[in-house]
Amino acid sequence: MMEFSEIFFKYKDLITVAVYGTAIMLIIIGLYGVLLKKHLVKIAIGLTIMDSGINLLFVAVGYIQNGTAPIFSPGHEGDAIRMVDPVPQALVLTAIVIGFAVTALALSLIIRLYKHHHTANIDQINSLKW
Amino acid sequence: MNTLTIILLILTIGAAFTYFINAVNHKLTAISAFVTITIATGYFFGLAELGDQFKFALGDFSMQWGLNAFSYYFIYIVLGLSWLALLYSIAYMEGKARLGYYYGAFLLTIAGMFGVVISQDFISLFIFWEIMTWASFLLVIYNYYYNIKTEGMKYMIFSAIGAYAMLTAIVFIHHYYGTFLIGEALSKGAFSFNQHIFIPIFLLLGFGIKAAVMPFHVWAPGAYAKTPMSFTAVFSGALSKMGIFGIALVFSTYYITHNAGGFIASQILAWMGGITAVMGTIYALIQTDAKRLLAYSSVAQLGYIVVGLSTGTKLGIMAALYLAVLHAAFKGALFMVAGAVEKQAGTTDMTKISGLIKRMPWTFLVALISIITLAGVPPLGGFVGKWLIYEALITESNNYFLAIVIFFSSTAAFLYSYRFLFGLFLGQEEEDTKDVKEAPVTMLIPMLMLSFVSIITGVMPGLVFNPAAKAMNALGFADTNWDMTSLSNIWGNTTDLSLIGIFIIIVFILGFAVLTLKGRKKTKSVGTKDISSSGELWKEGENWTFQQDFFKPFQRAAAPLYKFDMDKIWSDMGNALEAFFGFFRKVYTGNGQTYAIYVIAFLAILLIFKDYIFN
Amino acid sequence: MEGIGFEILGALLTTILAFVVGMFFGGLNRKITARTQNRVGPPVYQNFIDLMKLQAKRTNIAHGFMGHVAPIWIIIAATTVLMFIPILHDGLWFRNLTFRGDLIFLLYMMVFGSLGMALGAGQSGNPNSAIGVSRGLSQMVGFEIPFVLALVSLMIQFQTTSIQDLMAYQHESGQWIIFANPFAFLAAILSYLGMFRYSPFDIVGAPAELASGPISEFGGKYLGTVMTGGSIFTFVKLVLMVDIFFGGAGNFGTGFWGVVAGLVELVVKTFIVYLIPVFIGLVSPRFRTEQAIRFFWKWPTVFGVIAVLWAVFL
Amino acid sequence: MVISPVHYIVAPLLAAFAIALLSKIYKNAARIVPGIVLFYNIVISLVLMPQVLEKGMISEVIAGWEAPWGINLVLTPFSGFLTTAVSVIGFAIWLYGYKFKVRLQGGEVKYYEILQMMMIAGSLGVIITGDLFNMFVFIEIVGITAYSLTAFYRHRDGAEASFKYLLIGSLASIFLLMGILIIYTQTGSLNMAQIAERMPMVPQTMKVTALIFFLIALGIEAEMFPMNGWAPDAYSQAPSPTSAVFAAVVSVAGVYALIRVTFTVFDVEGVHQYLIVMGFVTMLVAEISAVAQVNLKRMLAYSSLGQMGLVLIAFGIGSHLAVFGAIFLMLNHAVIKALLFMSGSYFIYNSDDKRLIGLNGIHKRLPFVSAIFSIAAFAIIGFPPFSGFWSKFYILIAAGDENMIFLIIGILMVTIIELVYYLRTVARIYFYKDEVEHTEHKPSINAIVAMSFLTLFIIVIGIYPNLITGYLHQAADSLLDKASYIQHILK
Repeated sequence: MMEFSEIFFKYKDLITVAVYGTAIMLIIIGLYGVLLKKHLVKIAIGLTIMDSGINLLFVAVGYIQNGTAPIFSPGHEGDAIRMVDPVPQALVLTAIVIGFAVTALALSLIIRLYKHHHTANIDQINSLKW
Repeated sequence: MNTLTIILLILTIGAAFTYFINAVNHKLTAISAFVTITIATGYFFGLAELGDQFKFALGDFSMQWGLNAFSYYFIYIVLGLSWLALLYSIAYMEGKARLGYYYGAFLLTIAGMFGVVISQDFISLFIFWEIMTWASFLLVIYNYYYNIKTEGMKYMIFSAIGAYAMLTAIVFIHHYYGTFLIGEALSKGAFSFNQHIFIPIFLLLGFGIKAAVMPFHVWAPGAYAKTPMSFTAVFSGALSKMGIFGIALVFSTYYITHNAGGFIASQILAWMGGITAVMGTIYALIQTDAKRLLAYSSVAQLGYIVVGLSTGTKLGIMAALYLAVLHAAFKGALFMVAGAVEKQAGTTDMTKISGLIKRMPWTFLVALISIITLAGVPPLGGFVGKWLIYEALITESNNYFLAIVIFFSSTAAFLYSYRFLFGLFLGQEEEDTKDVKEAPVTMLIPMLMLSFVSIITGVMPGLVFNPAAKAMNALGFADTNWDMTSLSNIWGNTTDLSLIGIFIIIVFILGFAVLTLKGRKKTKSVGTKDISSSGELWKEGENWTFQQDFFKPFQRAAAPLYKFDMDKIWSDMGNALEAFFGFFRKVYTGNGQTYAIYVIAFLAILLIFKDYIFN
Repeated sequence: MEGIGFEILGALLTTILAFVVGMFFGGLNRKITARTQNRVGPPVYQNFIDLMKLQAKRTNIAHGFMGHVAPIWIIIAATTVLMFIPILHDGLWFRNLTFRGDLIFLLYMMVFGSLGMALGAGQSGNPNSAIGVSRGLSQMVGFEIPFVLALVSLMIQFQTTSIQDLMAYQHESGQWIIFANPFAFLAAILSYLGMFRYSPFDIVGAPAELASGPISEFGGKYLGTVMTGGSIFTFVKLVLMVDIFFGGAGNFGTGFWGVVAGLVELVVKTFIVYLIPVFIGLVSPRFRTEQAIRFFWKWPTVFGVIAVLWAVFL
Repeated sequence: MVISPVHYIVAPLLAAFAIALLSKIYKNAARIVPGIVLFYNIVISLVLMPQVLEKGMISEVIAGWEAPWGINLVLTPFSGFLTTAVSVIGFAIWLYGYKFKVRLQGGEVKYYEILQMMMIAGSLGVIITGDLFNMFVFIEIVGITAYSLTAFYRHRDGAEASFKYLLIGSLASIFLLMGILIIYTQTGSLNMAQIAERMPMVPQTMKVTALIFFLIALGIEAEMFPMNGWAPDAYSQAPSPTSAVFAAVVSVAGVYALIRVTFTVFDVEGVHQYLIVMGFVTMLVAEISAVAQVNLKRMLAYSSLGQMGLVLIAFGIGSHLAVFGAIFLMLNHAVIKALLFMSGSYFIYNSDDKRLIGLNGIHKRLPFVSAIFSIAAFAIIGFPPFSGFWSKFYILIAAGDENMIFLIIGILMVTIIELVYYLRTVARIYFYKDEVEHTEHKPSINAIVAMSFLTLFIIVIGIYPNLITGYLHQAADSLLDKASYIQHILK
């Protein structure tokens, strides 16, 4: 029965790769959804996926091997060197909030568009052009 | 406070005041405009003297206005003609709509022209140039209020092209010579064709468009013909001379240092002027509307002036300056005649009216004198200009064939000259023009004054030569003494005008006396219906005046010349451009996803080629 | 022999001479025409008789001011040009105002008359007159071009714009300019055909179709004056031709008999030149206007251009 | 109480919430509060600008954390100039729209005002912040409010335009985050000054990649081709005062962000050529598309894209005179385009449809507004004696000093295209016959005051530019003087 940290040390490179890879994959999937899907909701979903990909990337960058939470607690002053960088996490929180707001707005717009045009296919919603 | 600034203030404030007074009372509008120009003119000729200067700084640039002999010469044209034209407008514009608009724009145009002439740095030159342009644009669209699309657009776009060519040149003068002052740039040789040739080229483009030189003349006929005649007198008489002013300025370097590049450029411009003259003439003589006829003829006359300037010889420049004044005189008078006919008879379409000579004798007299001057027939002033041009081309700068081209154009000018007189004043007197009255006296006075200029210059051209010679000094020519009454070329052949004039007058008086006194009672004056009609009997309502296709034979003979229609070429070009734009803007497909794809594609391109782009 | 009185006397004599000679040439023209058509024809002084008849007419018709002025206008033009053309090459007799005007002035002065004629004809309101004027002006644009080319070539060749200098050159060198620059002569003489308005270039008068065109409304003293002016003008044109190309007249000194001999020489030369348009007129039908213009713009112009090049390069 | 730059942002944000509460008590609060707040912003400028111009710049640290650790707001002459302009024009727009929103369909005034205030607050924040991520946040605030305002009118195609805007905008935010991430990994800081200080150590490829992400993201905000497909739709669908705010405030903020990042944060040379080329392409395509427009507001939108392109060109040239001209042009464009949208919306309001045909002969009904519109049109083309001429003239001189003749010719040719369509519009207003009868809506007095104020500005500056050239010179200097920016913030 090994401790979590030991497992982690065993596979840390693998995990790092996995995390970064996942983030990149998420962004690419999101892009695919935004660029090639015709349904408005799918496009919105693509956007959110891209968002979460970016956020994941942020966290992954901020993380340092075998780090602890960036909290100064009595008795663990020595951990200061092992603290993960708090800034990206703060940023990510903000970004998540913004992303949420944008998504909500997008969905409401989609509803109105659907009422207005009776379709959710972006190719048919181009009454404003040239 | 400086004289020039005061005059500019008078004109601009007067324009604003006139515009707003119109709301109060239509009668006052004309009065206030006329008073304004009178004050300005009087103030100028009373108080301004050569060498006045006014310097100030605007933005980061130092500006400078001033008065030298050269600009003084052109101010004669601008203020003098404008004064007469405004006096004429009082009666001509009576009862028309939008008087404030008209007079305000008129005064603003005058202010612009005045500013162009007095400005000694390029920035104020450009600013006044633009003010002049769009103020005159307002007047071009005044009459044909609801179809600006055609003429107004053409005028504005060509003017803009010219102005921006000028601006480019100005910017590069600042780049290469580090100054905006015209005098300084001149002394540094900014206009020399051997270094940075595109500077003078662009300047010439800018000024040449205003002077309606081929192939940029297409705006002119329409603009001249559609403007109220009272302004067209100034438009073709004074405003187009601003282009001449500029061309002379640009060439002034070449005049002093006859360098090779300048020679080529001047030759090209001279030939363009010659072609302009021919084109204007042959299109003038097929017109049936007197106004359009005069408009084309103006284009042709400006062609002569450009030719004279481009020769760059003593007689040539003198010819150009002389014709500048004379063209202002006779063409102003002719446009005023057309305006008078339009006001009294309702139209200037020569196929509709004829035989006005008995109704409007004074107008006819003015028309006759001005036409003789235009045709360049002795003993009136026009001949002097023609003589100068030919002597310049033949004896001084060996442009023999250009001389022939000019001669062709001025011989063909007889055709439309006669067409104008015949179409409006001669021929059958019709019923519908029976009750046409002579033009009001306030319209006759300016016309007669202008035709007096044509007469007096015929016998004493020195009146114009002397200020023109001063102007040439300002351009850098050594002072050349000009005889008051006789012309002489460099081969020493002279022509004594006073003698000719006196002789002709004597013979005329004698012959007229003889012919009239001898059997006055034996002469029976009859109407124009009473003619030998080879057996045909004249019936009520028939018009026997020969008006349609007056010069058809000439047209057939000169058919190849008429094939070349610059106007169509330009309009085709414009339409093609517009079609291209309409096609190109489809890049904005209304599809949001496409825009997203643009973004990503652009990102990808940048990322791939980043080493090439950002290094 | 100096003084203003002398000048005026010379002027009057010149005018009378021109008038008489012109009228006689007109009569000779009619005579020759008749003879070639196997008619007896009128006497050579017929024109004088016509003139007297016209002047003696009891009533004259005028259609207005311009119609009234036009005849004088023509006389002015004719006499003015005459005054500026040297009759004899030496400066004293009949020199009138010749030292005061040059060729370009003459060119423009020569169209002065036709302008007045056109105005007079125009006011009459007769369609024929208007058509005639339109044709005449168009034809003028035709023949002026080669004529000017010829004159310009001479100006270039002899570096002068004055007729007197040209005559002096011929007198001194003894070589007529017709030999010095033959192409100029060709261009000039061909354009003269148009200037004389005999067929094939009689499209202005065009008796059969236009009722003699511009002058169709002139009668009585007006027509007489027009005829007078016309005959003076004929002489003027001929003298100009002779002066420029045939060495002028008056090569027998300045004595009285020398002058008389000079005048005789002048008349002979002018008559010879006059015969050219006359004979060409006899044998040719009438052109249409555009044909005429085209004609002048073809060969005569080519000759003129050659003449100019000749003058420039030789 | 001591006035500090932070009030620029705080005041409108507070106002946004205050409106929500106060309008429960007093109906008209929603109308009055924004005016007060914007006026307060003007006061702030009046108090702060002298200090800024005297000291060079003033920076404000938030919550006591000194830079580079804390977020700091920087007020340089450049940004101060822009904040002042934004406040003044915002106030004018508020004054103009005071009565306008009475007849807002499908939305209460208070929502409109809240969004408007937040949008202005965000723009001001973008301009004065000294921290990259903070800039991102403000840009997002502007974005979200702008999306909602674009879709404000239910009965138009607002939703469609808004969705396009949102789509592109969120792509922009993602790339912006990407860029920030790269920069952060390389320099370990988010403070612009510190990043600029450490930038030389960053490896070239990373630097350029980050720069590219920034260029794309901020280029979308600055309406650069080909990322500006959303702009015409948004401009033409938003309520007219909002269109004015877009043109006068939002686009200015976007350009400011782009310029601040490229000039101060990064030190890549090639970006200048990039700006010139893309700016010219933007200008060309925009004006070409504007020629054939049948919809007034859409035409104006394309026109402002063109102006933005010219601004970018001028910044790309990068000499002192060019930057001077660019800032001058930003100011002119803000004023003139706001004016055009203001008067244009009255045309639309009077002519039953947004299309240009509705403008035929409208001057008979709206003489004053027509005159204003014509003056503004002439000014934006660059006719003397209006202020538009000077900015263009300075830019051209700067280009000439860099010996870019083809750029100058290109700019002037595009100007001729611009001239054509503006002239056509003015011609419609004055010289065409209108067939149909319309209901008359005379402009209200407050709108007249606002418009004539801005018109007066145009004319006065046009006749006597010396009034502002001094400030502009300082602004240009402060933008180009990177070193003093860094050392002033990092002490």
